[in-house]
Amino acid sequence: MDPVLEITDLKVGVDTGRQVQSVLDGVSLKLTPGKTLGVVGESGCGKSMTALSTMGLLPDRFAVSGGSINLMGEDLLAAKPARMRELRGNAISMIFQEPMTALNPVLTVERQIAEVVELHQGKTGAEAREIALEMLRAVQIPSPEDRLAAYPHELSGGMRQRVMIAIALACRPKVIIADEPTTALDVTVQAQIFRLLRELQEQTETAIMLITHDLGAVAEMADEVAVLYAGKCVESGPVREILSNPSHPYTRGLMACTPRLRLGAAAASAAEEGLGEIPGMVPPLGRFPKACRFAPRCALADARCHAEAPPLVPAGPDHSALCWHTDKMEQVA
Amino acid sequence: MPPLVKRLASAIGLLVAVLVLNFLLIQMAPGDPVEVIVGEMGGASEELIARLRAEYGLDKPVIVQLGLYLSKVVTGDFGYSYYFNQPVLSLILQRLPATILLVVSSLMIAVVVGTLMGIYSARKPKGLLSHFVTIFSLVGYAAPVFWTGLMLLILFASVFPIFPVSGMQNVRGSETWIGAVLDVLHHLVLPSVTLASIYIATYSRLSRASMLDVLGSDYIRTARAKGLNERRVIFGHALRNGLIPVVTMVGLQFGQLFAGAVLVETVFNWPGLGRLAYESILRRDYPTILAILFFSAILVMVANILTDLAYGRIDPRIGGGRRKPSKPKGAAQ
Amino acid sequence: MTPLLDVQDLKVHFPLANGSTVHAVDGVSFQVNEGDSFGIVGESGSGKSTTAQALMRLVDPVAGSITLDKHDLGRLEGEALRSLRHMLQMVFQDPYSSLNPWLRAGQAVREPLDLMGLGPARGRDKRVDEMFRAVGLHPDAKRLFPHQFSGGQRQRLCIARAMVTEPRLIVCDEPVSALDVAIQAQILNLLKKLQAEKHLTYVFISHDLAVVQHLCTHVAVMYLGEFVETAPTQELFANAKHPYTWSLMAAALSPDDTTPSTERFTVTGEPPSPINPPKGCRFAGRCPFATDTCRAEKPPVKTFAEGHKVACHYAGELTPPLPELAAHAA
Amino acid sequence: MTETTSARTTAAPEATGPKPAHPALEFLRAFARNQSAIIGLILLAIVLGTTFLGPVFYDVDPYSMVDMPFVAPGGDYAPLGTDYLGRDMLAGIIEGGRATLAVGAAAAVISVVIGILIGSLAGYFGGWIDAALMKVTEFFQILPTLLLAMVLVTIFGATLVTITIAIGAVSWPQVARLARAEFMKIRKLDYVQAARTAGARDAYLIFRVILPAALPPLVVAAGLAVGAAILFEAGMSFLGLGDPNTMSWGLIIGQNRNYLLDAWWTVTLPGVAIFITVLAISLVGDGINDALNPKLRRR
Repeated sequence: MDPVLEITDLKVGVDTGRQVQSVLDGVSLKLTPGKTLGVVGESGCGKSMTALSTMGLLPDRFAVSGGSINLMGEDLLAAKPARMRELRGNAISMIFQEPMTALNPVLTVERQIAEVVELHQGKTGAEAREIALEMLRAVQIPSPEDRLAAYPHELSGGMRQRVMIAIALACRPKVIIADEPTTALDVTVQAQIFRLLRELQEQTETAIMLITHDLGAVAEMADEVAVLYAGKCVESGPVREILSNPSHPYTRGLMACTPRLRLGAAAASAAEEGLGEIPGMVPPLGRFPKACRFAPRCALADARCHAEAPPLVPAGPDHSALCWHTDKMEQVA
Repeated sequence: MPPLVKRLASAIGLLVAVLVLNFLLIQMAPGDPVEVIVGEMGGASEELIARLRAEYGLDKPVIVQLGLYLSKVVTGDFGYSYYFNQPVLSLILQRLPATILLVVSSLMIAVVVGTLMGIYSARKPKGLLSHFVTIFSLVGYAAPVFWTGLMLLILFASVFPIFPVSGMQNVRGSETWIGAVLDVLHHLVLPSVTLASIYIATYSRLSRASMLDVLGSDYIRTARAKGLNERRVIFGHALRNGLIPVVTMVGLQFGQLFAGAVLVETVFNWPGLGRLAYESILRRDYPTILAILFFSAILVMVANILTDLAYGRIDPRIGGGRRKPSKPKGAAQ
Repeated sequence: MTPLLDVQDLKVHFPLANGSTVHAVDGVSFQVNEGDSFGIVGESGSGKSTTAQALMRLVDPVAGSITLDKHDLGRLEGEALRSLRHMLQMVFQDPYSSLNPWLRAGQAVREPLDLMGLGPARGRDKRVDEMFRAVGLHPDAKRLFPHQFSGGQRQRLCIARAMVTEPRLIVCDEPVSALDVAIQAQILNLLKKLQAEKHLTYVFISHDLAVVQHLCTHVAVMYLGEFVETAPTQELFANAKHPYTWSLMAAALSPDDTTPSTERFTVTGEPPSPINPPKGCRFAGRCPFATDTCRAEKPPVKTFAEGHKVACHYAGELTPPLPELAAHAA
Repeated sequence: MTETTSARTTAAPEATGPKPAHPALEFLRAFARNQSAIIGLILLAIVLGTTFLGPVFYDVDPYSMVDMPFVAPGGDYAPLGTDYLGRDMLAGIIEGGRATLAVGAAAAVISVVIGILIGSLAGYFGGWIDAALMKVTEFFQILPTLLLAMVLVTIFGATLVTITIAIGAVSWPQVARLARAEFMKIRKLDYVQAARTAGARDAYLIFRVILPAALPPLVVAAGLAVGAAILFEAGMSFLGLGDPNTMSWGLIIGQNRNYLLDAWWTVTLPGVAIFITVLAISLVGDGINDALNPKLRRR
């Protein structure tokens, strides 16, 4: 299956007035139809910038400085603004994190869904209204007829996120980028949204880029994983492979930091189980270490790690990591 | 709709409070009507003064006088103006239309021109017009309104005599009804532009800041992610949200407009309540002054209620939103 | 032994402009012993934060009692309440709004001592240095301003401020929810270390079951203003008996989870608004096991082994829909 | 977990500690970089200089005749020409500035003090106090300010003091609304709740915690209030309701109003003085405002 979206060696910089600091430093990702790629990492490591560059919505003073973003054979970085507008919401659409503020408070749900089909598929009033209703049913919103005329402030967080998904899916896009879609939702609602996304993906063969900081969400939704740290992709591969045998100290550290539920018989041993830590914090923009960017926080770091940037080393089937010591993983907690 | 009834009740309450304030101000004013009459008659006997005082109820306790005053006001009797020797109410009703015409026309100019300038400069913050708007809004705001009026008067009286600089109609008057209207409008140009000049500045700054704020919000990013071009984003999504603070400002600032009207009417001797207030102040004609205060409070009250209704139309979160009464299950948390 | 904190039938209601009232906390009772950490877990709208605010008397309860070490905090007012403030302190959720931007870090940590006049003035700076070291910050950082610290470091400052008056109880309202997972782990470990070293007692509010299991000795699951299940931590996670607790457990995502969500136990809908809570069991609307009795009558609180309380008509009679729990129950 | 980018952080303080960056210093640095604010400051300095140091350099009695009336600027006796009584315009403008600025500043102080007092109490305590105080604010806001001030002045006499109090008494609602909004917003912030749980009394919270945080926007409002009060005083004096025997810019314009067609400078020049003063004040006010919330500044 050749990929529907291929990002190769993407570089993004921000002009802080004094000089241009690199935000993304050569990130490469692949999205295949009907599959979900989990892009995971802490805040400030460039996850959202990858998404916004793909959509061509980088905030002012941020700019792409290299690499290519190929959507079904077309390089989006070279596309003219008018062409990009044709693709946005049509071939590639996006879901955002804050359902409370992502919908226009003064327009009805119907208007906000119908708008995108009117724009891209030339549908008129009645047809667009029909599609909006159909989409509300597809995202399993209770009593969809009532919701068409509703305003966002009358809906709960979960329902608003479903409307966002309805908007994103209305034109049958090839790719959906979901930027932390459930972070602001309660855990029971989060499970419902992930289940909905999985079901919709099976029906529509849409490729999903799921951006999250939560490894649990990756285990739940993703088929492939890319771990970002300080603007670089430090590890990527199939989800089972990465979660069972993480081959980069940062990924291992994240796994150790995430508290897990121990149910039933396992509950007894939960008390003694300590929580792993990654000392220090993500380096601020402009102060990325020169060689391996994780070296200052890494237990395995030696002279070479601080001097020379690590190569991309294979660590399993279709699984690679950016580290000099992928073989010494057991020594990390 | 209970909120409207509540709004009216509080409005009436405020107006009664204005009447009580008026009554107190009359009590505090040096001298009372009887003295004014006696003064006009060049002295009167003790016995006559006592009778006059009784006739005006000045010998009764204050509360009774207040009751008397309120009852008279309710029947439309605001007292008698000695200088203009006619009942105050008819005097007010003669001059009211001129002031309403002036205030409403300048408000419209200020809001429309100001908002358009604000929106346009918000779209291109770095553009030439944006700087022009900032400079113009500072200038408009800093110049005293009567001085702007005088400067326009000099300009259009001697240099370009294309607009009348005084009064509301030509001395000759005109035969046809249309001619009369055009004549008034011709006279209206300078006064309303002068009064509008300060508020164009206020509304352009306000709408510029509000649009910049709205353009930075999440739902605008969603609109762009849908593939809408900049024009649709501005007029389809941003404008309506950006206008909300402008409508609120109209309600709050209507009172100030009257203050400006007093000055502008005096400069262009526009026969409105403002000019009447100036003349009656010079002649210490208290009943007229206080009646003007009362009527302008009524106009401001009407303006506030109208802006509240407009506010409800624009922002569904306030105006009860939906047309259909059905409340959705599991409403917003 | 008598508990350090004893809360009986606590109720907090907020009147709304349109005349209806929000039943944020509707009759909650629990005890916390010295040295324990009592976790309260629930979704938004459950009233867990309001409970914390009521304990700290930042909101006034309409009913019930809050007894801390024989003082009835619920009733006290003015100076009497203020003089007890040193006994309980609070750590807030958002590190970016819980430090006064105009106070240097040292001044912020020292402020409670000055406000309550605790200890001689000279000794206070020494105490502040001790607090800085206890939370892993260098005392030299005392002169810096809040905007010069990261989220994790600010949360350490808040913990230092909460401990400076040697309180008997520290209420933590979702202290790690606004932090990244790596920083969250540092703060959780810090809280655990401090509890052991300084015999602290916590009331810990969170929406994350795994965090509560890791840090707390006892857990209460809260739904729409009421406790639906309370138990010592190990007992709760080994033998959970309330359907809502099951739904939280099933919905929790963990990295080494293999069962895809489509087969897992999930509940539909979202918590109804606390403005007019339904009569009978408040979870009935979403509970797959609900019957007419559930919708009609308020469920009784049944007590099981080790003080494990469950507010459900069918508590103990239902087989848990989670494989690990079902296996353990058999 | 919301994505909290902490780009501003320094390296861990454990390392060689960085210097403390006092928020006030950050503010001054931001203010200094804003040219329009600096221009405003310079203009303000010029205005204050001419009005208060003027008589030292240009010692002419503004009340006595120096030449024929209506002599155009550039004459040998009066560089800026003479008014309808043949008095020196330049001396008049210098003298008038003092009264205008004094009344403007004093009236602004009154309106800001009343406004902050009412706004802070309403915003902090809420409940019925808030409802009552807001009713009073709303009452004042529906009355046209100039009309009410005119009535007060006619009743209590047109002296500098009564005018100042009248202007102050009618223009506080705007500041009250702003103070109330700020207090309501800040009162809910965690660090105020934290101070309360750390044993702070209401007075400490109001004056030592909330007021300093609310100060920045209030300082901007105070600046604008001075500008508004100057325009207000000018309007009153123009209408002849000011203090008849103290010269102020508005009074000069009012007195010469009827001769504006043949002596334009008698009306234009004092107006320019008012314009420059108010412009300078609002430029400085904008500068303070932009320096306070950086997101606006970067736009």
